Amino acid sequence: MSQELSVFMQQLFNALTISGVYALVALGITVIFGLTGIVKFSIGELLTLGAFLTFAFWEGGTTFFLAVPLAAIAVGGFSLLLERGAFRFTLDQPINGFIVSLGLILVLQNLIIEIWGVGFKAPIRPFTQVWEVGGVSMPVQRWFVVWVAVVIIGLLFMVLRYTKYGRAMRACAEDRDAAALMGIPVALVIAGTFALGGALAATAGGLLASLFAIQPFLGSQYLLKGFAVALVGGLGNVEGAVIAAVLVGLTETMGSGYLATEWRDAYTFGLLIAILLVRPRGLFPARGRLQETLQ
Amino acid sequence: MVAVLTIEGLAKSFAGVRALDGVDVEVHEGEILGLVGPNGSGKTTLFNCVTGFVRPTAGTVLWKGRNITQLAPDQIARLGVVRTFQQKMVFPRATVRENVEMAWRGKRGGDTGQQFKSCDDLLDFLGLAHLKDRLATDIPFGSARNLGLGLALAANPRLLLLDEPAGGLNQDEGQELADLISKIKELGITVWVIEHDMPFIMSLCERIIVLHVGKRIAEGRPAEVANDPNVISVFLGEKFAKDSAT
Amino acid sequence: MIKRLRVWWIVGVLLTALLVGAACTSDDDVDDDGEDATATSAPTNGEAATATPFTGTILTPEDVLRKDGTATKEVEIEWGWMFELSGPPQIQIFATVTGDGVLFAVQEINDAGGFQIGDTIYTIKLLEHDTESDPNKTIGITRQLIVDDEVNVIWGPASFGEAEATVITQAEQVLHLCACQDRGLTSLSSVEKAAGESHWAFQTLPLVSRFFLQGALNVKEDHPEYERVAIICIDSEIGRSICELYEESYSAAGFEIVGVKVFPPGTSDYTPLLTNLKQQNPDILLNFDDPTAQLNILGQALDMNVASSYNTSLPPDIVQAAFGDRLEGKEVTAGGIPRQATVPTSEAAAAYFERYAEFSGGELPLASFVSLLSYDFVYMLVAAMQQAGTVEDTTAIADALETIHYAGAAEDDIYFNEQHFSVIGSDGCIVRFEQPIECSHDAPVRD
Amino acid sequence: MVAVSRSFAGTLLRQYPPADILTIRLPLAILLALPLLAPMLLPSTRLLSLAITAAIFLIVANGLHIVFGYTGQLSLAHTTLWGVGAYTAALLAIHYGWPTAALIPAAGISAAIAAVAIGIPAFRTAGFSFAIITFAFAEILRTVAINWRDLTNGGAGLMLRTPPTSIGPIEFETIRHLDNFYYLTLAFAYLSLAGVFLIRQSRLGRTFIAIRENESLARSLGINVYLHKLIAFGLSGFFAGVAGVFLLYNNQKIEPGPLSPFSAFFTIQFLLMILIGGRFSMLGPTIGAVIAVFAPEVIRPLIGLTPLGDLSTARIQIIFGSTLVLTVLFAPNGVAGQAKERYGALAAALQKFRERQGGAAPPGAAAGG
Repeated sequence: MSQELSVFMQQLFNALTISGVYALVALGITVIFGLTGIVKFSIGELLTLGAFLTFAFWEGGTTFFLAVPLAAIAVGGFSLLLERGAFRFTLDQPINGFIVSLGLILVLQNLIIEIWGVGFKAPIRPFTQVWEVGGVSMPVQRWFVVWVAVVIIGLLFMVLRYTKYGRAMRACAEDRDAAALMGIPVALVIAGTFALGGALAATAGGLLASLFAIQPFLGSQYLLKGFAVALVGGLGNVEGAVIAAVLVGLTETMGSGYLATEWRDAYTFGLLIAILLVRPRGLFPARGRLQETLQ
Repeated sequence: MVAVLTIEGLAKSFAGVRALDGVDVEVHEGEILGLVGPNGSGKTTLFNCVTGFVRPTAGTVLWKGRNITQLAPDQIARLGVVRTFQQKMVFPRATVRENVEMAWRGKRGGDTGQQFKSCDDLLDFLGLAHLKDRLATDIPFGSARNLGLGLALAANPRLLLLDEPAGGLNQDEGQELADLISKIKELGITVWVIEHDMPFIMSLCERIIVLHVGKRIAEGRPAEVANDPNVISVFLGEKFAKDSAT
Repeated sequence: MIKRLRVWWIVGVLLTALLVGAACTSDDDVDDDGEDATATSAPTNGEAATATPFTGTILTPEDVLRKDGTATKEVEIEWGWMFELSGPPQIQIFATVTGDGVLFAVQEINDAGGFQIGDTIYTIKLLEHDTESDPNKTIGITRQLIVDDEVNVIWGPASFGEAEATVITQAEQVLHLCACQDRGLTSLSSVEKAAGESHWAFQTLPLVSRFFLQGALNVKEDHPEYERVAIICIDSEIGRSICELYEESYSAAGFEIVGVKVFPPGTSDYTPLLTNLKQQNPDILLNFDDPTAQLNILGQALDMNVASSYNTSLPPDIVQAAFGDRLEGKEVTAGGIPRQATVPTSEAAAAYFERYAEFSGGELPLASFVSLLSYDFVYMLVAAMQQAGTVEDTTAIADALETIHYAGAAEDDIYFNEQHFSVIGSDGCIVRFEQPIECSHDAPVRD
Repeated sequence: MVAVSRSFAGTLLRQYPPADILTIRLPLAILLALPLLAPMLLPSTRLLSLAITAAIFLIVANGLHIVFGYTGQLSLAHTTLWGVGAYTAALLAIHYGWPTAALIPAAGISAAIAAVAIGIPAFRTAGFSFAIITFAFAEILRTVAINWRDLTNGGAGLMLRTPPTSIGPIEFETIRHLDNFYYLTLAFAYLSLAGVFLIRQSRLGRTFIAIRENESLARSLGINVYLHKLIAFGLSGFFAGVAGVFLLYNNQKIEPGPLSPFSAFFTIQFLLMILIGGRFSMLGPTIGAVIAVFAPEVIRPLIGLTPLGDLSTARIQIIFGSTLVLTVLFAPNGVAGQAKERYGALAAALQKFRERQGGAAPPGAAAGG
């Protein structure tokens, strides 16, 4: 391979890993939005919580491969509690749900600081090998993250498409009242979706804990990127979120790799503005009554 | 009779589904025109196209000879074509009087000849004067419906498009509304009304247009339309469909 | 002498500045410092020629605390103390420890019965304030300390609102000691420019540019085969300045700078930049950001095999724990000023850390070595007051403080240079695969 | 001042007709006049400094209120506009030596222009898309402030070399004689309050609220929604820009760091102020700004007395966040909304009592304006 090509492949690989993480966060945001119209900003903090729980389980002797699902389940359950305790009262006023999530950012972030302190935690590295192929360094850990993300996204598609829950969820997203008339337990579906969104974010967090050093303020950065991805893909659109995650990951990586790095955030947000101006509801707008009234 | 609003070959598709399919309508100055049709026949879409909320796929809308097809809703409204909505018809977190003030265009647009001297004048006309300091969310449904109508009137219309104004009203309230609409007509405002309630529209309108799956299937005086075999089959069909569904 | 890369670091306190974006400065300042360093630092070991070598006495803690029994009065004086006890963790950790150094020293002085000037024994009361890392609150606290409490000494803050506070203290001629940022990069210089002088401000943090050149020269000596240097810094005022200092210092030492990258704050994935830099085949990778970022940069650079030698300001034990066998065939220089708490390189420092651990309830707090950036200076200020014979005349005290030399825990001979920068040395350690951490101390490069 | 407070009372009277003049006008007038006595009442310079901060925040919050509270548009670029005002003032003061009296309108106008420039593309979208586009612009502006080093001096920011000491004939100083600076800031805080009040009373304000309440309906009634959103955004930018001058004077510097107007922290902080204060009330942002600045001062020592003892910032933040969540769930209209409801209930009870006494309705009861 020529050097240019191998560098390009390296950057492609770099973009892939980060896209996987963005996709998971964006999916968490998008499923909740698609169903309830609530933009749940506190999902960034659920990501941080997932990362720290993974770390805590791992420190307690659990293997990393078990720690991540455990953290995801725990955060999913926690997210369910939040929905029952707070968000369900805001379903008719999505902006209030958004504000509740802002308040929860403060609560969760500082709860994490109270429990784990303000310091950082070094990354957990179940795989330390690095594959070298044609001048491209590919840490196995990164491949692992990519594949886990791909598998989870695949599973999510299957669940949404082929299971009863998935169909119920899509029906609720399309028209909540009609779904209720058809006998779908709307409240249960919404609660379940909050759990799912939380679990997705926590998984992203757990995976991040294996790539990077984590600290209590980890969430905001990924929240913003995840949110940008969800918007570019079309809020509420699951397929769109995945495609947009790759797009944003590529923009960021190639922008940093080939252009002036300090303007990286300007590239991402410039892309976001450009896309939303041409297509105000994202590249792949979600259908459904809710989306039409909200956007 | 002068046609103030002329609709020619209006068509609109949503994701391949034809909601309107080449509709022609003339609205004459000073009349009360009815628009009826079963659910999903495209009535509200037609209103949306006329008032600029939805861009038609084909066709033109002429207001007093001027092509308004591509204009924005607010531009159309300022020309005197004002509509009401079936739902969310008022500004909820404002008092009744503030609602009217928000919509008030009396002091502008000289030649259109505002029929009401002031907001209070209009509230009296609507019979809402006693509620004027209440928040719009707090007033009874029937009053809110009247207020919705009042907002449109405050915007100084020449043509008023009413989208199912009698929906959800009981018979007495319906009668009051019909009286109010007649009074509006007497002010020199042309009215075009969508309605589901046949007795209501039969008694109110001079002329009726019937839509079915995006096409105009009948037009004429209420009595003529009521006896049109096409119309009967469409409405009976819908009735049967409804019965079997429940 | 231990073979190691001596790339000196202003650890935490400089790091804190990243988030603040530092204070007003112009590029000239940085250039000046760079040239300064080049001009005054001979490529010998540490000691550069000085215009006026110091020949007087170096005071000790005992000198400061000595009482002759003639005192007849006891007076408690009040000093202002404001640090970022809460707020962003990167600031809070270092600010708390810096503030701790002052608290600890004051407690020691009071426990020893205070200090004597003439016929009076003075004890010190610190008026403690949490600035909450909020510049607005820092301004309010500074105003209150000066106007309401009428203090003439203020310690802190470490970073947030430091420039704003300095403007006020200097206008009011209040002694202001802060372990702020590099003099060339901070408010102090901008205050000087604005108000003509900042006579009453003293910076307890030594000049970083001196270390850089010395470090670069040592690397060249230890590893003549290394030629190419890549640099990666955070996009903030401090970050950019550090990058420039690196460039100047390593160019001056005969290295070729093959790539410089600046990244936005909040980055975790550095692989795109590292990929780019790796194309240039660097031997050495220098970086600058907060500890979390350094851990990420180091880990990803090791994965990608960007260079043979890396530097970090992380404590060496953390580096060893975090990277272990990934260090095979590589070396990481880890360092900080003034003394590594994990491997103290002098008896005075070791004794200090023992006492300090006791003071903090048995265990050394995170980044405890940063407390040495304030601890010794409390004694020095007291010495200056004794020399000036006053606790009130701030100009006389400032004049005295300019001449004090002191043997403390951080260094055997600490003093403030003409620009009111503290002059102390630093520790550097080297972490290698399956070898014990080696640390040693370097005396400061003198003016 | 009197006229303003009287009109406030008038508005409240109109909304709650059975109100007694004495029970509403007097307390309101006292409340509004209270800040005038702050230099005498506040026990320390630190608290007076906080009062200055509160006054600056209040101007910013009132600006945000026009676009978020009145027009219902969730702008996440508002505090950035505050920063734009401060940068404009700093550049004009440092390079051209403009006096304060000229800086204030210049900063306001430049921030308003920036707002309109952002608004022209951003208002092509609505809802959360609008919010995130404004956020994206804010991030880009922050990146520019850090990286356009020739203009902005990069991350170090701009510093006033000689602190300002007068505006026209009024002299002020920010160190030893804070009173005058406080009154100057307070005057502009009152002006901003009068501004939001006058806007609310005008046709323009009613149009903004119509847009917030029901955008489609507003359009159907002939309101040019896009134009009015731009006007609201521009006005809010003007307020923020003016506040930028006071921020610059108080801090004597402006930089794009993490606790500067360019930070997401402040963006959220100001939204919270308005929400806690009451997003549907004219006094909401004022109440919110005062609470945001002074509540920690009250809460900390109070909690210090309880078994919880000395609270870490983390715990304070947890309490603050929980309060916000509970506010939204149980009092979505904020403090001002709650107060109005309570007062409305009280006034109604009073009215009933009077009617039973056989008295006629008190004056003002039928005073519709």
